[in-house]
Amino acid sequence: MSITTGRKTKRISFNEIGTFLTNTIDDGELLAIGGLFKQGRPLALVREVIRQRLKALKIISSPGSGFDVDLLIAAGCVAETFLPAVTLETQMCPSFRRAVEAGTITAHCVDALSVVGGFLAAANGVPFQPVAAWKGSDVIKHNPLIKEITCPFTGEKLFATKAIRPKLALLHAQEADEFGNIRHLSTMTYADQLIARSADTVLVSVDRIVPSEDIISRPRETSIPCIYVDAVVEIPFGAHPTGSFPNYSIDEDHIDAYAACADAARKGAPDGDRDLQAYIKQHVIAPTDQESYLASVGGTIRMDELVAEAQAL
Amino acid sequence: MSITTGRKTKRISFNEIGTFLTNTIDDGELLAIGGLFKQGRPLALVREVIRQRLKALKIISSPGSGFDVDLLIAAGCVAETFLPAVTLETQMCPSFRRAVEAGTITAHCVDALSVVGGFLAAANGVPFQPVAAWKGSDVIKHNPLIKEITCPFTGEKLFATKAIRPKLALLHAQEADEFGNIRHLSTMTYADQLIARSADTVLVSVDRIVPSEDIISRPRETSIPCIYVDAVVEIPFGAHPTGSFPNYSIDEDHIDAYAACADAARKGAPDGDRDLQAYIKQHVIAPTDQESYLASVGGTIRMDELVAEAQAL
Amino acid sequence: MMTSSTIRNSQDYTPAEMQAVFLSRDLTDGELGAAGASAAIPMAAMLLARLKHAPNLSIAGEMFVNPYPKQLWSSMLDDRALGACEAAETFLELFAHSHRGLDFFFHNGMQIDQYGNINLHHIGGTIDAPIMRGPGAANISYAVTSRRFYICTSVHTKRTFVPKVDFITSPGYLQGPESYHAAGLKYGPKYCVTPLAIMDFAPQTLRMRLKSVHEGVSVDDVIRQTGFDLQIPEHVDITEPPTADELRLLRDVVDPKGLLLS
Amino acid sequence: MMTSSTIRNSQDYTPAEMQAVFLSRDLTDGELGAAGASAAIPMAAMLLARLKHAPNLSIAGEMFVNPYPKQLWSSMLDDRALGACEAAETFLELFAHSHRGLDFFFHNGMQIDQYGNINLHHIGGTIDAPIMRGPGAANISYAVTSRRFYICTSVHTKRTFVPKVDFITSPGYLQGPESYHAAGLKYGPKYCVTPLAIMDFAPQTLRMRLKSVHEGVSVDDVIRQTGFDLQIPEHVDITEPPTADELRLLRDVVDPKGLLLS
Repeated sequence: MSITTGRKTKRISFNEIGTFLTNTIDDGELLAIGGLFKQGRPLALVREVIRQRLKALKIISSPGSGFDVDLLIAAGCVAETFLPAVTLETQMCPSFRRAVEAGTITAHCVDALSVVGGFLAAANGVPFQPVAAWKGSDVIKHNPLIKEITCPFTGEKLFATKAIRPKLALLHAQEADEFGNIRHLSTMTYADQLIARSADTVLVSVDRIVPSEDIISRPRETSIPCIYVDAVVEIPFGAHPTGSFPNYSIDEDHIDAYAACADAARKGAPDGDRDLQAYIKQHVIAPTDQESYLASVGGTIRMDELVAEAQAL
Repeated sequence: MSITTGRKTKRISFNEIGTFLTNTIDDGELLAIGGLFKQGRPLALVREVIRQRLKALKIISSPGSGFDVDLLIAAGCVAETFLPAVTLETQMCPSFRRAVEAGTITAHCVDALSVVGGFLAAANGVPFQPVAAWKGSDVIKHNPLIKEITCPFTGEKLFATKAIRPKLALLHAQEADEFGNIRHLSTMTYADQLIARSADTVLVSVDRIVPSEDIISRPRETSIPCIYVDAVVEIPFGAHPTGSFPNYSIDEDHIDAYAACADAARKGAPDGDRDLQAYIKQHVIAPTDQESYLASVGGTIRMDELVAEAQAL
Repeated sequence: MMTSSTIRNSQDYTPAEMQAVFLSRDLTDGELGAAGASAAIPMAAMLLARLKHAPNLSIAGEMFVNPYPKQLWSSMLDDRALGACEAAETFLELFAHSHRGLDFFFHNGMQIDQYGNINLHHIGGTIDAPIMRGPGAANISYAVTSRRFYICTSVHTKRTFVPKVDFITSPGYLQGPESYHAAGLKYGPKYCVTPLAIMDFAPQTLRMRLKSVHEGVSVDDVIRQTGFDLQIPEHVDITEPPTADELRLLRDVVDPKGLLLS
Repeated sequence: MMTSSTIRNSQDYTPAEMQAVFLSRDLTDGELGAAGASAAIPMAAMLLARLKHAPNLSIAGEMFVNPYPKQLWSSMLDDRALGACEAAETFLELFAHSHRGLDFFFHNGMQIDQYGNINLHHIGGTIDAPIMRGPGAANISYAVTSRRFYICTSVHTKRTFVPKVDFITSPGYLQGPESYHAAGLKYGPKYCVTPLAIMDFAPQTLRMRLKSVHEGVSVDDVIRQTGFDLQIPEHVDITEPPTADELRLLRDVVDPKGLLLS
């Protein structure tokens, strides 16, 4: 029984991303970003957020974030973060550090369970999630998302973490059909499903659109069903410079070059700010399609290397 | 990197099931049963529960249950049920109905969200799960698993449902490796993962043991990781007469024949009780291995039909 | 109970087909809905709506997303009945759907009362000492959180349609407007669809009201088979029979084995 | 900071290898543990233990179960570093693991104090107006719920080993027995493992105490690099160096690219 006749596509083109963003999130609202650390981050979508000059955003993510958040801060899009860890793993995030130290953004003190518990509560449609695993840390003294609560069965004191409902979630996955059924081929799906189920609107970039028949042939592999997805866009290497396994690996060289540039700016090096803004101009503002972006970061030769690295794992 | 050398197997033989059961659950304790309605129910394990003469059990399950619960009640193993729906779908469960009406078992008044929420809380390691979706039903007036609670953020009144930690969970899946990594091939995995994560001890029957390399080659398809599983046993047609898709379909004829027999007993038909006990003797007590059980229910000819029905879907 | 002899054109379509067709017309493109177990007529209605006028209707909330069954089965909540689908979910997602609600759901009951309350727990006695114990219900939440639900039953008799259910498994309009609002309920049953007729609920009283009778059924037939004082408006329509196109899609595509014919 | 010239037999093994080998010996067969991000040494320790004496050691709690990496990476929390594994989990399961606890976990910090408290948030100023803002920590719960944890750092200096951390990201023994018990804590750090030495915690005071120094390191070296009054027992062992078999497994199987050598 084939009943896709007449069904509306959720696929949008790269050129439509900007309008989709400005239609679904305003300055000052809560934006969620999928992926984890240096993989599965929707960088092509994040760059469009910068090009649309969205301002004063509140940013939340799966508990581990880094490059994209730092770039958004460097570009002046962020007012507040609700991010447990902000790191490039082998080094700190320069623009995050600089902005928090200068007091130009507010980095709320949260941890993994407050963020994941908040997504979980929102996804489940309840106002809070109980958490019993916090003791002794200063994080819980400053965490704005939590309150004490008493278990009505045991009488024990524990915490409630508040439901988190982002205005918009940006995610990246490897495959989807045009109706918005998402499939992660990466071993890790991070918090992407939870974020999709908790956000008001969900936009997903994928490496490849596949036929709906392919999705239906393996339904248990659909990681996010279409009912949680509002739009899907095919962007080859859309996660670059983060990785999209098993398709392409992490471009550590690009991330390191960015970090060196942003760290020089943080340290007040001569031309530091100019060089950082030149990075943003060259790799974010100027390339208004993915082809010109890829050309700006090493083109086919570099992408082939990242594909080969992923295949060798 | 292969590091399975020296690793202990979790595989047990059919003959070891009885000892495993008596070592892990006592009379009067809480037993959880996986699957849903007429599929994926661990019937071979349930029959061993009866053969071991376990008594006064409290039974919980995914929210939809039927044949196995009715059989356990007919065999006199059950004192209390925490089961939202007990039905054969096209007809009621005769022994359940009879026992509740006679007052010989207590059928607690619970629903899907109290059971799933209770498993979820236990799986998450918190003492309760908030539920906000109950209003107007008499079920919540009689549900022993719930209490009122106030949201510390919104002030709204809602419910807390208590963590449920079964002493033992019996599950059925299609494949596993000998280290207890479980793979459901059925589209539906029911509440099996939640039950596995909430129970003290977990025993899983599978249609087929596969090599560990096969599990490792597709890790996203492992439905229950080995860390939640204590023992695994290969039992061909171990879910019969319920289905184990896509391997074999539901034996509706067998279930109907049982139901007719149990319903005659319920109605007090002449020889009704004798016939029901004869069913139990013939299909549960007498067959002490799976081969003789299968011979008692139609043998290879009938199993081939059920395999063919599943393949035709 | 409905018998085939009361249908004028019994050769044309069955009461079950009429029920499925009526329900399908009331489902809107883009909505999200589900049916529970033992729900061949609701599943037929959803599948027919997708084929006919609602290609973007999503079926989800019972652990699978957008099934493509090859035929109808009397149970519609197992792999057999599912055929294929676009995504698998678990009870974890069902927990979430139950809170966030669907656009529509379907219910059935051992007893249905004049306010659309549904009983699947017991008849006579008490819940702890029942004369007759029913199966209970897996999920009582969709009646509360879904924007609307349909009562769909294949039995229309005085035993089923009672003035007041012995136990409210899933709430309809409780004991009318006051109790309904006091309980904090926001939604409720839209139509009650039986082999004889379609009922709705009077906006002021929230009591069940005859809307239309199926071809060959008289208003008196319905009154006779209903155990409470059914509201009868001045004008009662005949339920619009299935069109040739609806019957063709239903029989050729949705229900090729004729489950609703038998 | 440790330099290679302080190692007598630097040609034999590196401090990082010593740390991995020491940690591996303390992991018991059948235990369940995990390391976070940026955890090459802990991952090497777990993999070596599985090869050497703990084939039933399970690695889970960070969204994958039992990884089989082909080599070590400086990050150990992505597909690249994972290689293959037996099952994938998500943050949903991490939420559960964080409550139910592991047998062991590993922590690192910008500051580590004499009670084993760890700071990854800020140095100087306040959390709202820090002089230096650190990365924060993804998961602070394993320090509380895991039966024990190890502090494993590649930096042993007075800047890192401070009397009192400016901010407690993950609690060790807080300000000693009274505050530790008052906070309801039950577990804590077992060893602090650095390129210079192994420290444990004195049972009475819960203060950090030197246990052994690595080959070529003197007690005075350790004291000089530690910014608080490290407890020094009468007898300080030399850390048992890696055996030939341990080094062979580490280099041939666990770390064939020599990440711990550089």
